[in-house]
Order: sequence, then C-alpha cells, then structure tokens
Amino acid sequence: MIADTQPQALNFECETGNYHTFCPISCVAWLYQKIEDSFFLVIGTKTCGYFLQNAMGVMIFAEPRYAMAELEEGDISAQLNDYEELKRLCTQIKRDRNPSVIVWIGTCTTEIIKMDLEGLAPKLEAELGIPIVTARANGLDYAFTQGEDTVLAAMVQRCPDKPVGEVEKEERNSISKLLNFGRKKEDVAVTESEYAKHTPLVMFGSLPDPVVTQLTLELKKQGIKVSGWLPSKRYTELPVIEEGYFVSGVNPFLSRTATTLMRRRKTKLIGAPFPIGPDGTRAWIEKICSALGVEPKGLAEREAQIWESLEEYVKLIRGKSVFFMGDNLLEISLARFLIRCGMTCPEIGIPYMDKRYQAAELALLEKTCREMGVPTPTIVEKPDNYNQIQRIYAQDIDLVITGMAHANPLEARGINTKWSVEFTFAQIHGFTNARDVLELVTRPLRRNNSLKDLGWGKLVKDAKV
Amino acid sequence: MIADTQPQALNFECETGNYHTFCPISCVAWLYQKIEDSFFLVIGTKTCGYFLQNAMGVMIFAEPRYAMAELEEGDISAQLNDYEELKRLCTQIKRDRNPSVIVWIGTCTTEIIKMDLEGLAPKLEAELGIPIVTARANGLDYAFTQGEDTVLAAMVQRCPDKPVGEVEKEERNSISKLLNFGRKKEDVAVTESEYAKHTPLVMFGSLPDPVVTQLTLELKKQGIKVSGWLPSKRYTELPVIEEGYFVSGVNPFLSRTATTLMRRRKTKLIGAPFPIGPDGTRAWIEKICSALGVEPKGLAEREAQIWESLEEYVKLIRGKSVFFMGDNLLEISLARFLIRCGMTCPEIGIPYMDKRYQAAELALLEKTCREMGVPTPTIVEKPDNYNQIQRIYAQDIDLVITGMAHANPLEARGINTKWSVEFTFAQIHGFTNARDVLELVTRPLRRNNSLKDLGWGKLVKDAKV
Amino acid sequence: MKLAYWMYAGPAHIGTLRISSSFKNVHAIMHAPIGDDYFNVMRSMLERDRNFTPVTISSVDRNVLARGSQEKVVDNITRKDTEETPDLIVLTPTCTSSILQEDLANFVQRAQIDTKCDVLLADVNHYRFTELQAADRTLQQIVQYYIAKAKKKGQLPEGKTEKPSVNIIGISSLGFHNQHDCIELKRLMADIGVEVNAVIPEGASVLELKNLPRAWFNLVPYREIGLMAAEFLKEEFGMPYVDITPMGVVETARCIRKIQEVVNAQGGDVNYEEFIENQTLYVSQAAWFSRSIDCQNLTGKKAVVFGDNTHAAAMTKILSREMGIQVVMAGTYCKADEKWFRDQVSEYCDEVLISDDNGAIADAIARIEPSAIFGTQMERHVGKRLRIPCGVISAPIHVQDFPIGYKPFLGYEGTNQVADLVYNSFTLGMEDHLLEIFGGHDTKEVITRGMSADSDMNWTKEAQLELNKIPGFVRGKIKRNTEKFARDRNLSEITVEAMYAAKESVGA
Amino acid sequence: MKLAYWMYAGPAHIGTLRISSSFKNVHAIMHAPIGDDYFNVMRSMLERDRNFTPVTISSVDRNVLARGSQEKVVDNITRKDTEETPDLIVLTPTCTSSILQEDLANFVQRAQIDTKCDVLLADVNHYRFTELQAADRTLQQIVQYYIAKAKKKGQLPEGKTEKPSVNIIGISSLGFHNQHDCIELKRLMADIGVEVNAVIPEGASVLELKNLPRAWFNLVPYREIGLMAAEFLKEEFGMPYVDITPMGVVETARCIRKIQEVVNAQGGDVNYEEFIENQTLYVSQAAWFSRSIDCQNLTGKKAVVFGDNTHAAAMTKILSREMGIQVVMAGTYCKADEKWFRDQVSEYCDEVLISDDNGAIADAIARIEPSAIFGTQMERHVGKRLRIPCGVISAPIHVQDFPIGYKPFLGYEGTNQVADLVYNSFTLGMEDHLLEIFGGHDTKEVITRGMSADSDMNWTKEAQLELNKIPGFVRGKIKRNTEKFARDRNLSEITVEAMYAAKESVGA
Repeated sequence: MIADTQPQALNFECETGNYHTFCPISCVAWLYQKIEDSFFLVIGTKTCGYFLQNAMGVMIFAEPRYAMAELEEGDISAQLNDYEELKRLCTQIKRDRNPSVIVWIGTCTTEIIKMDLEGLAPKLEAELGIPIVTARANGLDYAFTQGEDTVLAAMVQRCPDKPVGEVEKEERNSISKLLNFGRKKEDVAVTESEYAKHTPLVMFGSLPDPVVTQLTLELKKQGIKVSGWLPSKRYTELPVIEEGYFVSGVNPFLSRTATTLMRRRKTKLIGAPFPIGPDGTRAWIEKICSALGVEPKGLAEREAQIWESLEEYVKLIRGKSVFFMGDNLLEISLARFLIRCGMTCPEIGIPYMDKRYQAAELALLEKTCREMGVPTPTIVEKPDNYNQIQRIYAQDIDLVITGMAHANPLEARGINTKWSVEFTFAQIHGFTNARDVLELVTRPLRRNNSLKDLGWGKLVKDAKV
Repeated sequence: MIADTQPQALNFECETGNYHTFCPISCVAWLYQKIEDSFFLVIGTKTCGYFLQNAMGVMIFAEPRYAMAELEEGDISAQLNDYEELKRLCTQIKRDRNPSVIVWIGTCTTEIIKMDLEGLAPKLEAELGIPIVTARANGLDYAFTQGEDTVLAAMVQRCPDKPVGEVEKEERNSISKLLNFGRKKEDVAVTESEYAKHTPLVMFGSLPDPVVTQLTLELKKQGIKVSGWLPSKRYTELPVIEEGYFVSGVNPFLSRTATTLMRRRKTKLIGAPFPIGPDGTRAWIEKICSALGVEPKGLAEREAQIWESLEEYVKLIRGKSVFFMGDNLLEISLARFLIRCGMTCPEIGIPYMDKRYQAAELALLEKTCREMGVPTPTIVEKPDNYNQIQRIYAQDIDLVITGMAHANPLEARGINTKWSVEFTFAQIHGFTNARDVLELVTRPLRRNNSLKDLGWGKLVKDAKV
Repeated sequence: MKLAYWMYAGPAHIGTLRISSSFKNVHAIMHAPIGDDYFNVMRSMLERDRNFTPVTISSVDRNVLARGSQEKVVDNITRKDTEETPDLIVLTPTCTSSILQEDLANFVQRAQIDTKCDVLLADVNHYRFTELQAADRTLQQIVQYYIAKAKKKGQLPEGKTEKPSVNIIGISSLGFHNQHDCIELKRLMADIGVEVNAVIPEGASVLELKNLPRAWFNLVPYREIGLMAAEFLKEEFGMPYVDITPMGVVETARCIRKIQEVVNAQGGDVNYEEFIENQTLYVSQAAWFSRSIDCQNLTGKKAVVFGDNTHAAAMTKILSREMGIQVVMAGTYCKADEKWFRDQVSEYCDEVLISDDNGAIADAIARIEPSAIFGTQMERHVGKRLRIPCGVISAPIHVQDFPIGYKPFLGYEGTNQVADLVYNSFTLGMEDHLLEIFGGHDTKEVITRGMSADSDMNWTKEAQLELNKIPGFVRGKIKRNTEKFARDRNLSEITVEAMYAAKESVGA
Repeated sequence: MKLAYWMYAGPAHIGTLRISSSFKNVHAIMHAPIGDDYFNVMRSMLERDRNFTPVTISSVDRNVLARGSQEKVVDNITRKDTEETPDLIVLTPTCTSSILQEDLANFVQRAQIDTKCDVLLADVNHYRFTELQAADRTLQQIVQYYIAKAKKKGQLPEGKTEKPSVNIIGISSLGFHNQHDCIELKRLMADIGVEVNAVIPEGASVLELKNLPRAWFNLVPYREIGLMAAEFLKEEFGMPYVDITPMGVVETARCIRKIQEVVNAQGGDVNYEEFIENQTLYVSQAAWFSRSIDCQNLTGKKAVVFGDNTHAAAMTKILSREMGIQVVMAGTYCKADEKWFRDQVSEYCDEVLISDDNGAIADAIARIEPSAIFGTQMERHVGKRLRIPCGVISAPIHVQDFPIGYKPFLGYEGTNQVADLVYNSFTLGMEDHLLEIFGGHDTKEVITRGMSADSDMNWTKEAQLELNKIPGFVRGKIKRNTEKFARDRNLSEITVEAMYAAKESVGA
C-alpha cells in the first residue's frame, strides 16, 4: 500500500548536528489528557521530571494523572529490586487514582541501565489486576513527537481483535464500565444506511476530540465509516482491530505504529498525505476513498471553497519565504501546505525522516513545488542549529518556524518566528482548521510589521551572529 | 414597660461639635443583603451615591439590588414631575430586577426640597402593583445606624396584623411564593410543647441570620418562643404583629421603631439592656422572661461559663482604658461590657442619646461601674472630634474606638484604635458571640505590643497634635 | 432623575477637597449635613494617609436650617484658623449649600475679617461639574488667587531658572496611581536634565505658587486635572505647556520630544533622541515584550478599553499600536471632553463609546465578548460576570489603586508595569481556559487524600442548613471542630445547639 | 524509586548551567541525549532572554553509545571555541554521563590541548546534588579556578578598594526575582556608601574574578547559592562575608547593621542607624502598613509558609514579627540545610516541616486550613483546590516570577512588594468570602439584560455535546455565530455539521 515512487527532485541531507528539540516523553503532556482514564508513569530521573514540569509546563491539576518514578542512586546501582519498587509505586497509584491503565514511559536512563520494563509489566499487571502498557519514549532513539508513536505502537497490542461481547465486557474494570455506561451515545449517531459498504477502517493518531469529530464527518460525507480511533478517549474503549482492516495515520510521526499495525495485526495501511491544509485534506480523503473503492464527490469544490475563505491570510504570506528549523516532524506537511499558499521554502529541518511512511506526503510536496513553480526545499535531517542560523541570516528569511529555545533570540534580532510546538497543540487537521494554521503562521507577520514602523526591529546591541 | 429610674450617677454632656460619622443611608449596605427580595432606591445626589460606592464600599454584584435615583438640576428646580420621574425609574427596576418591595430612602436633599415621598408612594404602589416603603434616612435628623431605625419604623406598618391565611397568601407575589415555597422548613423546627404559654413576642432589629438563630435558641431554652423578627429574611415574610403582642429591640438605635410599634400597633415594649456581652445577654433574657412571666433558669451558670471561656481575652484588657469617639450608637452597650471586663472608660461619645429607649442599658452601665469600682464615664452627645483628640492625648488612652476617618492617623501617632464600624457588621450579639467582640477589641492591643518592641510606635515626623 | 448603579466620577466637592487637601497646610470647611465628610474616610482608608485629613464639616442640621448657617460657618472658619494656623482655608460648597442657595461668598468675606489665613470660596456648582472638572477649576482658582496676590504685592519673581525646568501640574490626593507616577516623572525629568521647579498641588505650599512662572514650561500629565491652571499660566505669562501623557513607549517618546522642542525654543540646546532610543530598546522592557513570543500570542485578540480620558486613550494606543491587540471599543466617561477623546483614539479602535451609564457599557462588552477588558472597577465586575479578565487602568479609585509597592503608569517604568498588566490579564484568562479544557478529564472516581473533611457524624437537617450558611472559606474548619467536639462528648448527632456549643467551647 | 508529582529543586545540571550561563562569554557543553538541553527553553521563555543561551548539547544517541563519546565531546568543545571564542567552556555532566561513567575529566584534558579558551569540568554528581547545591558548587569551582590561575600567574591585585566595597554573590540566571533584587541591592549599597566591586555570577566576566579580593566584604543574599564561594574567599583571603538576607524591614536593618560592623572592623567609620530609622519609619511603607488598620485586621490569622530556605525563613519572620500573623507551619524543601532553617524559624512558628514531598505538604495544609499560604507554585495549586489564597514567595520558578515591572523581594522596596503580596493574598480570600456570604441573596428571578447568549434555536443533542467540548471562554461566541449562520440560511436545527460549516464561513 505504500507508494514506491521516490520524489527524486527533493534533496535530502543529514547534517547530524547539534540541534534542539523536545524530549519524546513530552507526549505525556497531551496523551494523558487525551486518554481520560489513563495514568502515565515516567520512569526516569529528575532531569525528565523537571523537563515536564518546567519546560513543557505540564500543569498539576487537582487530581494529577501523571507522575515520575524517580530513579535514585540505589536504582541505578541495582541495589534495589526494580519489580518491587515499581510494584510499590503502582500500588499507590492504583489506590490513590484508580486509573483504567498505567502507561510506563521508559526513558534514556531505563535504556542505558537496561531496565526490563517489557518483562516486568505483564507480571505486575497480573498481580495488580490493572493493565500496564510499556513504551520506550527515550531520547536516544526518538525525537519529540515520536514519543506518541511509541505509546500508540504499544497500545496496538491492546486493541481487541473482535467486537466486545457481553462476556468480555464483564472482564473489564467494572467501575469504569459503570462510569462509561451509556457514553457511546455521545458519538456521532448515523444510520448505517448512509455509509457505503467497505472494509472497516481504523484511524490512528492522537487528535483533540473536536478534530476527531470533524475528520470523521468529512469521511462520512463520502459514505466512509470510521470504525474507531487509536487512541480512543478512554483506554476501556480501544477500537477493535481485525486482520484485514484498513488503517490510516493522521500524523506524520507514526511510522512505528503503522509498522506494528501491519506486521502484528495484519492490517492494510493506507499511505496518504496527511490531512493538513485543504490540499492535504483533499488528497487524504481521495487516497482513502480510492483504497476503499469509494468514488469521492464534491472534493474539488470543497477545497476551492476553503481556499477562497483563506485568501485574506494567504495574501499575507504569498511570495514570502519560510524556514523550518525542525522540531515536531510536522514539517513536511506544513511546508507543503505553505508552499501551496505561495510561499517559498529553502530548507526543511527535521529530526527524523521516514521516507517510506511519509512517501505520499513527500510526493505531494514535490508535486506542489512543481505546480507552484518554486524550487524544492532541501530536507535536512538532524540539522545543526548553529549552521542553520547562519543560513537564515544569509538567506534573509521572512519566517522561521522553530523550537522554543530559539524563538525569542531570533525575534530580538528582527527575525519573525513561530513556535513549532504550537502546531503540535493547536487544532490543525482537516478542512475546517486550515484557517487556524494560517492564523498561527501569519501572526508574527501581522504583528511585526507595525513594530518595524516604530523602529523596534532589533532589540539587541551589537548582536554577535 | 420602660424603666423609669434614671441612673443619676452618669454624666451627660452635649458638645454639639464637629464630628465625623457615616450618613444614615449606610443602612442600605446591610439591609439590602438582609432582606433578600428587596430593592433599595436611594433618592439623592451624586454625593450620596459616591458615599455608598466609595466610602462604604458597597459592592456591586451580578444583579445589584440597590441603586441611586440621582437628582439632577431639573429635579431640584422642580422642572420635572417627581411622580413621573419616580415612576419611570421604578418601572425599570420592576422590569429588570422584579423585587418584592422597593424601599425608597429619602436623603437630606429630598428633605430640603420637600419632596413628598410619603404622598407619592401609595399612588405609585397602586399603579405599579409592587409595595413601596418610604424611609427618611437623612443626615439632617439622623446619624449612621439610625437609618435602620427609619426603615424598620416604616416597615412596622407593613407587618400583617393577623396570621396569613390561604386567601391572603394568594394575594402576594406569586413568583416569590413559588420561590419561597417550602422555605419555612429552614427555620428551627420545634414542637410547640417545648414552649411556655406566653403572649406572642416579636423581636426587632436587623441581625445576620446565624445570630437570629442563636438568639432564638437562647430564648427557646427558657421556653420562650419568638413569633417573628423584623426585618425578616424576605419582605414577603414580615412577622404578624397583633395588638397586645410583646416586642423587644436587639439594637440600641431603634427608638423610633420602638415608638411606632407601641403607638401604631399597640404592642408592649420590653425595655431591656441589649444582648451584647454575657452580662447584657443575661440581663436581656431575664428582662424578657420577667415580662412574659417565665422563670429564667440556668442563666447565672451560663454567664459564668461564658466569662470563663473569655478569660484569655479579658486578661489582655483588664485595667486598660477605652475611649469611644462616637459613631454607631452601640457605644453604651459596648462600654458597659468592656467595663465589666475590667476596663475603665472616661468618655463615651455618641451621636444621639435616647435616654428613654436606652434606659435599661444606661442603668446597667451605671450598676456595672459601681460593681466594678470604676468611675462612670462621661457621655458626650454630638461630640467634637478635635476636642476629643486633645482629651485622648491628655488621658493617654489605651484603646480608642473610632470611625474610619480617624483610625489610621491615630495609629500613626502610636494610639491603638479599633474601627467602630466593625461592630456594626460583625456578629456581636448573644452569649456565643461575646468572644467575637473581644477578638475585635483586643486585636490592636495584641498587634501593637510587638510593633512597639520594634520601635515602630510612631510613624509621623513632628506630628502636629 | 437618573437611575444609577454606579458613578464613574464623584461629586464636585470631592474634586475641590482633593485639591485643597493635596496642598500643604490648607484646610477645607464643608458646609454639609453630617456624614458628607466621607472624603476623610477615603483619605484615611484608601490612601492610608498618616495624617488627619484637613477637612472639617460645618454640619447642617434642623437647627441650622431653622436659624441660618452663617454664624456657624464663620465660627468654624475662625476656629480652624486658630487651631491649625493654615495658610489658606477653602470653603467648599456642597449639594446642600447649592440647594439652600446660601451666600457663601458673603460668609467668606465675613470670616476674612477675623482670620490670619487666606479664605477662599471654591467656585464650583455641584450640579454642573463632576469631581474631575471641580478639581481642575479649584486648582486653577487657587493658582490664580496666589499669582494675583503676589502680583499685587509686587512679589512675583523675575525671569526663569538657569537650567531648563518644569512645573508638574495635576498630581493630587486620591488620584489613580498619582504618587508613583510623580516619582517616575521626577526621575524622567532628572534623566533628561530638566529641573523640577514645582509639583502642584500634591505637597506644595500655596505660599510658593508665586514661583511657578520661573519654570521654562508646565507638564500636564493628566487630561482631567491641571489643564485649566496650565492655560491660565500660558495666558498670564506665555508659559508653554506639554500635555502629552507619557504613558506607553510611543507616547512617552512623543512627550519627551515635545519637551525638547519647548526647551530648545527658549534657547536650550538639548537632544533626547539617544536617550529615547536607549530607553525604548534596551532599558525599558516593554518594547522587547511587544516583540517577544509572549506578546506575539496576543496579536489580533480583541479588547475593550474604558476609563477616564487620560488612561483610556493611552491604553487604547498602547494595545493597538505597541501590542497589536485589536481594540474593538474604546470609551470614556469624561463626556465633557468627548471631542478630544475621539480625536485621540479613533485611529486605533473600531468603535467609540462616550457614556457614564455603566449598564450601557456592560451591554456593549457583553455584545462584543472581547478576550480582555481594560477598564475601571466596574468593568472588573462586569468581567467577572462574563468570565472575561479585566485589568484596572483608571479611576474611580479603589484601595488596590494605592499599592505599597512601586507601580507607576507613566514613564518608562510605567511601560513595564502596563506590559505586566496586559500580560497577566490575558494569561489569567488563558489559565482559566486551560482548566476548562482539561478540567473535565478526571472522569475516574477520585480517591481524595487528606483534603477531605468528610466523616461519619450525623448532622441534623437544621444543623446542616446552619452549616451551609457559613462561608465556604471557614466551613470546613467549623465542621471539623464541631465534629471533634461532638465526638469528645459522645454525641450521636450534631444539632444546631451543638454547633454553637462547640463554637463557645473551642472558639472555632 | 520515588513517586514524584512535583519537583521543588531541579536536577544538578540545571544548577551548573544557571551559573555558567550567568557569566558573560562562558559556554557550556552538555553531554546528554537529545532534549535534555531544555535549559535553553527556560532561559528563552521564562526569563525572556534576548540572546541565544550559551549552552550546546553534545548529544548521546545509539551511535555514540556504540562508538564512545570522547571524540564527539572534544569536537564540540573545540568547535564552540572557534565559533564563539568564549573565555571558558564548562563541560556539564548529566544523569546520562553519570550512569555511563564517562571519564569527562579526560575529555577536558584532551580538549584543552586544542582550545584557546579555558575548559573546566563541573564537579557535580547528578545523583548526589540538587540544582541549588550544584549551582553553589559550580560557582565556587569557577571562582577558585580563576583565583588559582591569577595567583599562579602573579596577577592577583594587592590591597582593598579605597572606599568600603562589596561583592554581591549569588545573583544568577533563572533565580527567583534575582534581577530586580540585584538592582535593589545595588541601590541599597549606594545609599549606604558602599561601592559594588563585583556582582557574580550574573553579568560578570570570569577574567575579572581575580579582582574579587579587593572588596572589603562579600554579601550573600541567598542561602542557597553563593555561600561556598564566600567561604572559599574567607579561607583564602580572610574576607568577611554577610549572609543575612535583607528581606523584610527587620532583617534588612540587621543586614545593614552587620555591614556596618564589618566595615568598621576594617577601619571604616560608618553609622547607618539614622538611615535605617528613616527608611523604616518614613520611606519604606511596610512598617506603616504593619501598623495601619488594613494590617490590623490580619492579626492572628493563620498562615502556612513553604519554600526554599531563604524565602521561607524570611517570610516566616516577616509574617510573625512584623505583621502579627500566626505562622502555624513553616517549611522548606532544602533538606540538606535543615538545621539552619530550624534555627531561623523555630521561634516564629508553631511547627516546622522539612520535606520535598508535595503530597505531604498538601496534606499538612489541608489539616491546618490556614487563611493564607505563602509558598511555591505547587502550594498555589493546593490553595486553589482548597480555596485558600496563596502568595508565591519562592522557586521553583514560573514565568510569573519574571515580571516586567520592578518587583524585588529584597531591600526596602522589597518590603513594600512583600506587604502588597501579603495584603492581596488575604483580601482576595476575603473578597471570595464576601461573595459567598452575599452571593446567595439573589433569590428573585433575574431578568438578564444584554448579557445572555440564549436563543430560540434548536441544537441537536450531538451538536450540544460538541458545543460543550468548547471552552466556556469562547463557547458563547461560537454559539452566537453558529446561530447567526443558521438563521441566515433558514436552518431549523443546528447539527454538528452546521457548527463546523459556520466556523468555516465566519471564521468563528
């Protein structure tokens, strides 16, 4: 199902430089909110905990649903028994918070000391009577958003392989069943007759609930029914995945989940561009329709109509240049959409480039450049931020999309920036939200024009470049 | 029923000086909160409105239940028709707030321009179909807390003169009935058998609801049933007052209400000391018991027990001197209690001294001084604040109870003060709250002792006295 | 009649008293009924003044009404002259004296015969002027009086100060952040080498008003108070004045440039450009805040601004021009000066509202649904109701407008403080927003730890109702103490009586 | 393992980086996996630093694990030496380098061969030290290194400065209100005629550290960072140091008196008593606030204090001694320095809690039910849950601890700011309390005016559910826009589809 055609025109480099991005355990910040009955336990050091608390600004609410299992010297030197320690902590979590699932997030430290989380989890799960899912969201192997990939890949294994009958239901946590009873009604109710007959389709990727609804509705308009989403709002409602189902990812950083779904659950992956921007959303729907044998209808009109409504924003960026320093792996999709809006893009930095999983997106990027008549960007894997900044100065870039570490210093030097991390948290998928992407992208441009008139362009003296 | 014995030993003076106190329209601040279904309309100038808003700090809540009818030049010069103007405003109030009663508060200005509020009200009441009560809380005739007196005296006229039957109930505002349905259950439920047979007793004076409950319970312990309170929590629940009922006031500033109850409603006034401090509360209960022909029981023990619990506070003030500059007419009762606590009191300033209504309290004050072996205070009506401050310096007073205008300047000169207005708002009545009175009284003493040790006694340079 | 739930500007006598009591050694006599001297309370409680307010009420009561006021008023004036030996006594008319149509001018003439001090009748009509207009007039009146007096006596000083100098006009008691603004203005003048010849009225002696003409120019930071005095000095002596409020980075620069122009026109040779650039880009943090990522996120957000002329106009310009925030509506309650306000803000907002009816303003805010409000205490209440954050930028004053810590609104430190105010107004709203987005996610049953006051004691229905009357703030504590009391005494049930017995016992 | 919901102090490497990046022209190299350089984010986002943070990660990944780190680390050091020409490069160990047991000292030796700048390995063990201890050690290490270097080269200056002078030690990047504290301390020193010889590490050049001994004494305002360096200078040169935190009126006076003692012991002849009295009674407003009626009402109220040693101890003293507030519990998370804390506060509070377990602290607060909390961001959250107001007095830092307006905690302006903090903490609670008492009084049906978003449109159940997912903050607006959209199109019912169609159409 994965497209084989490499877009030859694109230029790939791997700089293997020193670059800043967030640690993949970041995913805890959105996943614990997305999966309402979960508890995330990050097994690592103070370094990990302080990151989540201070740099990610993950808020502690009344009843926190994430915590650190902070490794101390005794744990590192193996003087303490990992199983007993984790049992003690998870027992307390079960008592205090009573989650439906505990997700263990492994870190660099558990990797280096070779803590056997995958081995310990089933034993403790059996002993405590609470599901324990294990994900290795460590910074040695992954970057930022790939943390979600490791968690979803682990959860694939927990999806039921046949519809939940009354018997199985009984087996689930009875309290959670009680609480969730009747909730199904919340979902978009449609009569089966509105749908075309097709092999069931399961979507994967964590999106805010309103976006899930929107994308589900877009497919419904084509007569396509989404059987389930991974992750679901509750762990107890993970989607059924049977052999031969179609699956499709909505985020560009989920290659491991995709592979697991194909290899372990024998599903068929629909490799589409990602539904970001009206162009990407249309291509995404078309690809899904094509895979399911459904004839898409009205998509050209719909795309055109969205573009029309975006014009007020598009005219602000048309002809301007954008530079991605590389952070959250959404870079290719965003660049493709912005090039379609009329921007030029000399460089896309990206921490990790899975050319197979992103093949359809890369092909669309290449096609977009061709159609818009602009040079194809250089895609720089593992970029070197210092070198990038020299290139940004040299190329006189209009807008730099960058991680939080560099945004304020670049602004102080008169260079417009937008945090990449905002695209991770904002609602950017689908037709409806294309406007939100451009709202974010154009904000610094709208803002800084007037400041320049005030003479407030550069706010550092003798800046060393 | 009023005691005739003048306590001859007390020395009364009337200084007729320049003194500061609050305007009697202040009563709006607590009465609109006490009477939940009321609306207070103050008919006066910007001077009145700015006072309530800024010096009294009456808060505007989501749905305000008091407002100004601000008189403009056209109103003063009688170019506008008072009835039409008031009708316009009250119609708007009825539409926007739908109160059970509108209380018109007359001011100095309505007095001086001789606006005939009492004449206009019945006509407008009939036209609008909403009760309008008129009170002349003006500063030409009254001081501060006497504003409550004018409102309660006006409300006396509105109390039903026989129990409300089903028929009369229908006549009342149906919405309010609906809302209040079942509320009666909130009141303290007791079986009639616990009470002695006695002529019905109605209390008057505005107190916070918990204090109403406490005093009602104290009397219940003696087998005395309180048939109702004026004011009630809701205008629609004003107490029934029949000829021959006993009435008793809980506040020293209600002489006009007392007179109205006696003259207009032919009730019998129980003239007792006021239930402030354990001594006053006991005397109050005893006097009521005596009037109703009930034998009081256990009061001596109860008083002694309260005194015992107060000892930690009493020891802080025993032997110290207190000076009342005069503000809220609670001065005599508070002085009497504090003298019983062992303080000396050279002077009680008071804006207005009704020797008849306060006769029992004055007698108790005189008796208290005699029993405690301290000189009787000079009671100075309409004091001159400037002269008082000279006397305070000369007499080296330990604690000055004063209005808000003088508190901070006296503190800056190393003189301990307590706001008199706090006693107006705090819960000070009855056995239970005696502690709260002393908590307030001792606070500056507890506080300032330690500051003196830090050398922070006087905080003005070369203070001109 | 006007149905008023709220007053943006106070009555005229408050304005007069703000001016008279700002001066050193000036006493005011009010001719009014008891209680109308609450100005004293405001000075003592809001401004935390350490001194007795130099205002005495000559009270009007039934007796006075019957017998006439003159004797009492004159007695009180002469008495204060003896007791306080002020330089000046200001007789302050009130709504009452206006209605009574008393000939106060005549009282003043009578009193002057016996007093050592000057006596002046403030020329304000309660029904025609607001607090702000009355303050402006009274200040002008006092300045004019002492200039005329000095002129008559030939005591007006000749010439100007050697170095460029300024009179700062309009700093007064109970003014919105005036005390800190004054410190900041003095620092600013020191930074640009301008001597402060006088600050009036706050802390000034009326005897020194004759020296005002020695300054090179007058600075009137607030639109509401000081302009009349500055105009008078301009007419009388040709003194130029600068009336650009130095609030916000841009307007502060404009004010300084105007000062430069005025100074150089009188033979000075100053150039403040470098100073302005340095302050703007590197010293003040406000311009940098505007450019920073924090502020970028405010771009295009909608705000409503409402307040007095000075602050509402300045805030509108700051939000729109310096922070990229869309001011949907800008408004003022200073109706008398409507044209000026429209001229100032029309370029920077979508809509202008001139009104002193708080209901109209609340309705406009409800319709617009902005992300933040910058208004008065009243708009703060409206914001609470609508769950829209509100930063307070203008009088009517409140105790929170007299912070102990340094919080000017003017000058370069003022720009920092305003940036904080804007940032905090919006982020508080954001925090709420986040709590709402995520707050509903604790769908699993929560097992509380140590934070619950629940127990196994039985409360009677009456006691439970009584407990519910107690503010939530202390309810938990009272509940716990009562239960402890009941357990200690083996009570099976908690009644209302038990509650109050417990209170007496433990002092809960 | 430790179950941790919150960390009061960060990991050791943060402490090291706070010191190295505070110095001018010093670069740090971290040997750590990707993402562990979030210190850069904190500098840029919390402190709003205009410059690129001088920290580079030499990232550890599978390749590096397999091949060894030395080459990469050394390359990165020499590369930065060329690119940035720093005076010093600090190699910063991390939890990863600790576990890997890399011989970083050897890397440094290797790198030094090729670099023009100095290279130093920060001597901190991730598992043994907290952020604060690591910062204290690193500062001492750098000072010691440059003193030794100068000594070796014979470049140590002789003698003391002519006038009394001070080194202020411990002001650092990402410190709680450190920037404003530093300004206030400099002003205080200027007021008492003490020259500031150096401030370290913030803004200092390592090349000038050799001049430290020229100061008459060292001032260590914070207990957590700076003492080790001061001790070293005392041992090495016999330099006295003053370690009394000048926070609160009383302790500020005590600090100044100690400085007087130290200066006079070295031949100075100063007397600061008059200065102290003037500041206390008339200039600072804090003592007056203590005596004023506003503060009187706080007498005997109960408070809980929790924070780092410096601020928790100082705040306990201020509340208890200067404001008459009862500190029921005072606590710190600086466990290593427990004895000092107990000595400082035991006289001023009922109970002491030494813990870094936020759950234990929350439980203690729930038990005590104080009227106010003075704590960290964590206690602010606890306070929200319990509806107890909380003033933030200590790190862990938060963006709100980097206000744009001037807000020092130290010195006399600090006393004003603290008074405001205390006052506002309690009154906010009171306001809530009043609202609760009176809020229930609107028992009559309310007829809303202009503030309601209700209408007659039908929403399908699904659309209603979808609407409820939208934060309340914007829900009203979206509802209104959607209904307008539906009416314009004559839709009888609002479906989920209509909602999103409306959004696309009007950009709601």
